[in-house]
Amino acid sequence: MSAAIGLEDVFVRFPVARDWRGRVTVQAHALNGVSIAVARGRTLGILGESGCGKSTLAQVLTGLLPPSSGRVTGDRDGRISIVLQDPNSSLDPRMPVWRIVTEPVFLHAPTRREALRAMAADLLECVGLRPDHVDRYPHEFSGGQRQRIAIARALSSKPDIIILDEPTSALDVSVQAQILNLLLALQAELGLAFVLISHNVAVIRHFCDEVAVMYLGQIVEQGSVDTVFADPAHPYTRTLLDAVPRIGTGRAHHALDETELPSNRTLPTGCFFQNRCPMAAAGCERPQILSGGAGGHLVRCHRA
Amino acid sequence: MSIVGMLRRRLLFLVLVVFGVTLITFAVSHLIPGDPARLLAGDRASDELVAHMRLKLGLDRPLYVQYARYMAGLLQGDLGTSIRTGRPVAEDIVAYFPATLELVLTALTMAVLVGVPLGVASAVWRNGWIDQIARTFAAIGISTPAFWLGLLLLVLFYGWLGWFPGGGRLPTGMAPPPPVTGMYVLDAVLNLEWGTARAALRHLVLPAVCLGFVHVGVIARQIRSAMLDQLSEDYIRTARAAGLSRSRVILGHALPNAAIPSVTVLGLAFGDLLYGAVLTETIFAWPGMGAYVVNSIQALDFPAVMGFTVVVSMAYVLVNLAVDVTYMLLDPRIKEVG
Amino acid sequence: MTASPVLSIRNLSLEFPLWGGALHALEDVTIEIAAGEIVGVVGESGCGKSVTAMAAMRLLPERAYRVTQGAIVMLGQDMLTAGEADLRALRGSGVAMIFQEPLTALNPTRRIGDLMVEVIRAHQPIGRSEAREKAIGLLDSMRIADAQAVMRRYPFELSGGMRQRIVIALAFANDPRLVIADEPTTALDVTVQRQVLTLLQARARDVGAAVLLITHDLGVVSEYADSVYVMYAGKVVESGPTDAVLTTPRHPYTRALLQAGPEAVAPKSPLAAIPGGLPDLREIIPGCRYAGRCGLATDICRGAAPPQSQAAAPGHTLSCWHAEGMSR
Amino acid sequence: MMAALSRLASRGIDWRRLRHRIGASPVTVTGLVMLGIVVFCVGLLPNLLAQDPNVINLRARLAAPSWSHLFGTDEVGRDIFIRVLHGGQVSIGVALFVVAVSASVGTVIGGLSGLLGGMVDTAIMRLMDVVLAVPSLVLTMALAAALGPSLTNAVIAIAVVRVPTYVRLSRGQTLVVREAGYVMAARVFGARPLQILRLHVVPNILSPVVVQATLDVGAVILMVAGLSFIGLGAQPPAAEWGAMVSAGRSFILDQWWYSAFPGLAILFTSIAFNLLGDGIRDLTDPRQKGRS
Repeated sequence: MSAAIGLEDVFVRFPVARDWRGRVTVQAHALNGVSIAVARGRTLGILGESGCGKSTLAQVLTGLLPPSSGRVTGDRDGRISIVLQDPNSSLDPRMPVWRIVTEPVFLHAPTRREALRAMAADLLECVGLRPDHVDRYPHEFSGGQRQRIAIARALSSKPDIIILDEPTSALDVSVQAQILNLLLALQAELGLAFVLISHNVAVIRHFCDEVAVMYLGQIVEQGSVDTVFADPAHPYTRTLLDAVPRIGTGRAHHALDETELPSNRTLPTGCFFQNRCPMAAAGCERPQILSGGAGGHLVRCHRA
Repeated sequence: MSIVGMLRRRLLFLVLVVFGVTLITFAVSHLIPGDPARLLAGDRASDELVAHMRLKLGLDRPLYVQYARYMAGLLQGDLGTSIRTGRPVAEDIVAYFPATLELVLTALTMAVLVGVPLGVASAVWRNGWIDQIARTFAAIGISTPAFWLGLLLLVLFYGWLGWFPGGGRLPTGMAPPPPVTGMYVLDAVLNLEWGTARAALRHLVLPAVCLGFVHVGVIARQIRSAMLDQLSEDYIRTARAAGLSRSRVILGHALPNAAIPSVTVLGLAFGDLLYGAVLTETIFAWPGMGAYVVNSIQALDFPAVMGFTVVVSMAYVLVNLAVDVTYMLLDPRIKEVG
Repeated sequence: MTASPVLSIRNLSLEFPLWGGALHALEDVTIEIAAGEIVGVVGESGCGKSVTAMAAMRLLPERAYRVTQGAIVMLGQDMLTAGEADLRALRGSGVAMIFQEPLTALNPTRRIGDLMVEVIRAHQPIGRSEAREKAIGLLDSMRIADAQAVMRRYPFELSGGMRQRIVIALAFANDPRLVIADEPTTALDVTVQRQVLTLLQARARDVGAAVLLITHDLGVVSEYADSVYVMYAGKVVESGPTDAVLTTPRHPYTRALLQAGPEAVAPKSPLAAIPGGLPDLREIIPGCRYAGRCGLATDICRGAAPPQSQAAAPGHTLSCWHAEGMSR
Repeated sequence: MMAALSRLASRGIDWRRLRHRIGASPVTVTGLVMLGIVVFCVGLLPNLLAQDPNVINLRARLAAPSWSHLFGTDEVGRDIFIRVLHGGQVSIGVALFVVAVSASVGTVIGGLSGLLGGMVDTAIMRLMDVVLAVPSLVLTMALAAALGPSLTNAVIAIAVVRVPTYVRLSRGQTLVVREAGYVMAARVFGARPLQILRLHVVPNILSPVVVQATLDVGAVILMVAGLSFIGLGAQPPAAEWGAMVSAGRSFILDQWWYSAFPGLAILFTSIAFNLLGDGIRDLTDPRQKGRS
């Protein structure tokens, strides 16, 4: 299994404020040394909360954003595709479905209208929509159907890898189930690699082979879904998994966690999580490295 | 960005604007059909006299030298000499400016006092009868040619009814009040010359109404749109759910927030107001900068037109700078972001 | 339940007139909340849970909707006939509301302290400094460190979680007996969600206020609500004590909803998606509104609406023709 | 439910519904009717009547409005009604031309500027700021004065001055569209900036531009008339509304109709465009949605 795409020690910084001469005075540190590799036919989950850098990661993977330092490996030409979070904004309201779905094709090669419409009809069928809906416009579809259209568009360029950026977080749980089923079926049929970016623990656990947990632009824990979720080693992963409300566990009596996410303008020295960490102790003031245990289970914590 | 940072940036920009405006106008002036030297010397002047004039004005030099001279003068506040009046343009402008300011300020005040309540009512009772009336009124205001309205006002209130004088700032023969601000009504009041104040006010009414009327519509429209934006915001719902009264929510929460973007529009309207002043002054024989520039244009008095353009552009940039500073002071969110 | 309820919605049907028809948003909705109780209303988008809350507060745009039957009584006040003055007195003091978006729910140009003082003084005849003291006390109760400094802040200077805590503090400013929270944590991260809901729950228990917690998240309901109403397409399909409804669901929709989540099956195996989508609420639906997606649906389901509130167990009711025939 | 409502309301063009909504907006209807009258009077009537606007009739000088001369006559006996009809072709034609040119140039520049960002954007916007920093009519006056007074020069000057408005408008809209998911997706799929501009940006920013352009027609009619009034636009004896008001100025106290009727024509036409623009804005306004 060769890597379809990978990142090597990628950093991304944005200018946030400039002085009157245009010199950057404040920077946002969106990614702080991220390395990942996605193998063909496999699914990598990126799990994290807002501000962890997962959207920036998607932009780097798709080539929309060059890394400030570090390297993107793998052949990206025309073989990477994307499905975005918000099905309302990801489809151009003024285009008929057949143009939306075939956009990745006609952008590069002028193709006859009939050929494009036929292709669109096939793709719609492929994602479980009626092929005779090619002339409709996005507003005529429900949220779940629009997300199917977005998936059809992602497939049209015959990609090896699809970045799924929170593909179901705008959907109801019953519709989310439809979309996840569709994606799994497509992967089995076409041998696609996926990178699923999500804040939803349950979705990642269900959908992915491997997971990378991100916090403040760093991967704090990485490994196969089974090991990471069965035996979370990083205190942040534990906090996150513990915070997910569960059905049938009875009334909650939680101790209050009053901490706040640090700003990414000036990064903390030492471990990024130490100010919120229940296990913080001596040694946490030093920067932590992502180091390995058995079976490729990596953790960025000296106390793990 | 801090306020100081913005000020620095904008003052740099002011220099750029003056440079750009003078450059454009100067370059274009080369195409001017008339010969300023001949105009100044008069129709029957000898060729020698014209040549002498040309030498004196520096018109024989290459254009870039003329431009450099002009800019050097500008730095010292010298805008050249008017061909028509024979006096320094800067002096002329200083002399005519207060009259225009008096007119513009009065008109703007009237427009705000009528336009803001109209816009608020229009937004609050959206699509109701008051909204329809207010919008129609705004459309009429925006569509009225100021010069034509001025003529109608003259016919009606001067020609037929005789309620107001037909032009000028004071009756012929009446001495202006001792200058403090240069605005007659204010100066007369400051000097307790009530008769003069009354007369000056009577002269001010028609031009100010003419100029202000057009801007009632502009302001009402802006306030309506900004109010609609604010009224659809979530925080309005929070305020209502917290049991604050309707009037409190509208006037205490929505209106101040709607005023913030409206301030910017007011700054931009300053330019239109000046243009309106040019036409209004022409009609009411109001001795301000507008009348001055129209006369200068007709006399092909290029230094005067140029001086007027430069001064007005600078004033415009400064007014908008002041507006932006106000904006930053009013809206706490601006300080944070770049 | 013996004490008179703080909120009683009875057989409420509500529609939004549209051009050439109407959107039948709510039909025969009955929800009752006793003093001090935390009640969850759960359902997917389009089920009418937010409309119910907005209607109860009379916050829907007045001319945009029509109540065709039913009654809403809140703290003894008939909400459908209440005048502006009655509403103002009730809102904020008797009943408070928390909305989904903490980013936009606070006036961006008003300092936190000024807004809190304004809201407190709108309902209590006290002076400015006394109101400030009270506001600081409220912020303290929301475990906001350095309340004095936060009073001088603007909303944009605070994080989403912090803002939502302030919104909650504001909701409790005038000792309400009922707090309606409409998806209060949907816009927040799970770790922050826990902070916010824990604070809301603790504060409501402390002062004996009832909470109407509207959410799409069954997990949230399970952890924080005493009883729950499950809504689908404008109707309440099942209700009862939270544990009973979520561990022994009786309505096919509740069951399907519980099974659709990724937690319900082994990783990578197909999820039990509910086929199809919401019915078009602009049309008159003679039968059960869930019939089109229900695996158990028969002719009677499509022909007539099932009776409301059939008892399945004490306090556990549902609306389904097949209540008897369903296996546990 | 709110989401469902807004989905219902955000359907595309439903003509019956649109007609209903236009009908519910008296302002729009009024604007449309008024524009219809203008089009009939200025577009058709002059051809139907077939009278020369410049025919001099010294026996009927400065005649008051009557059935033979609806709007009266001027100082050389020309029929003011006929001249107003013909003048409209000049005024409205010029305004439409100016708006069409400045709107299309401005939209393309603004769209590209917003899409490309970076140095290109900065340079374009600074240039526009300089043009905007000069009050539009002052610049027009200066240009017209420098180029010499003529209608053509006034038209050029006004067109130049109107461009930055559209650049700003379309750039602002482009910055919004640029963040939309469909543009992001198109970039991932390898679309070039010009393709994005053509496929996604222009179609999606068109409606605010159309609204602005409609409102602008009224404003430009006023600008042209104003310039003609102070002698910088159309030159006598051309039948142009502003020039006619100006010519009537010396007779205003006794022969009020001379100035009044051309001015009324300006007012009427400008109101028509303003009401229509206002109406279109409200119909395409997202805030209106869900309230039908």
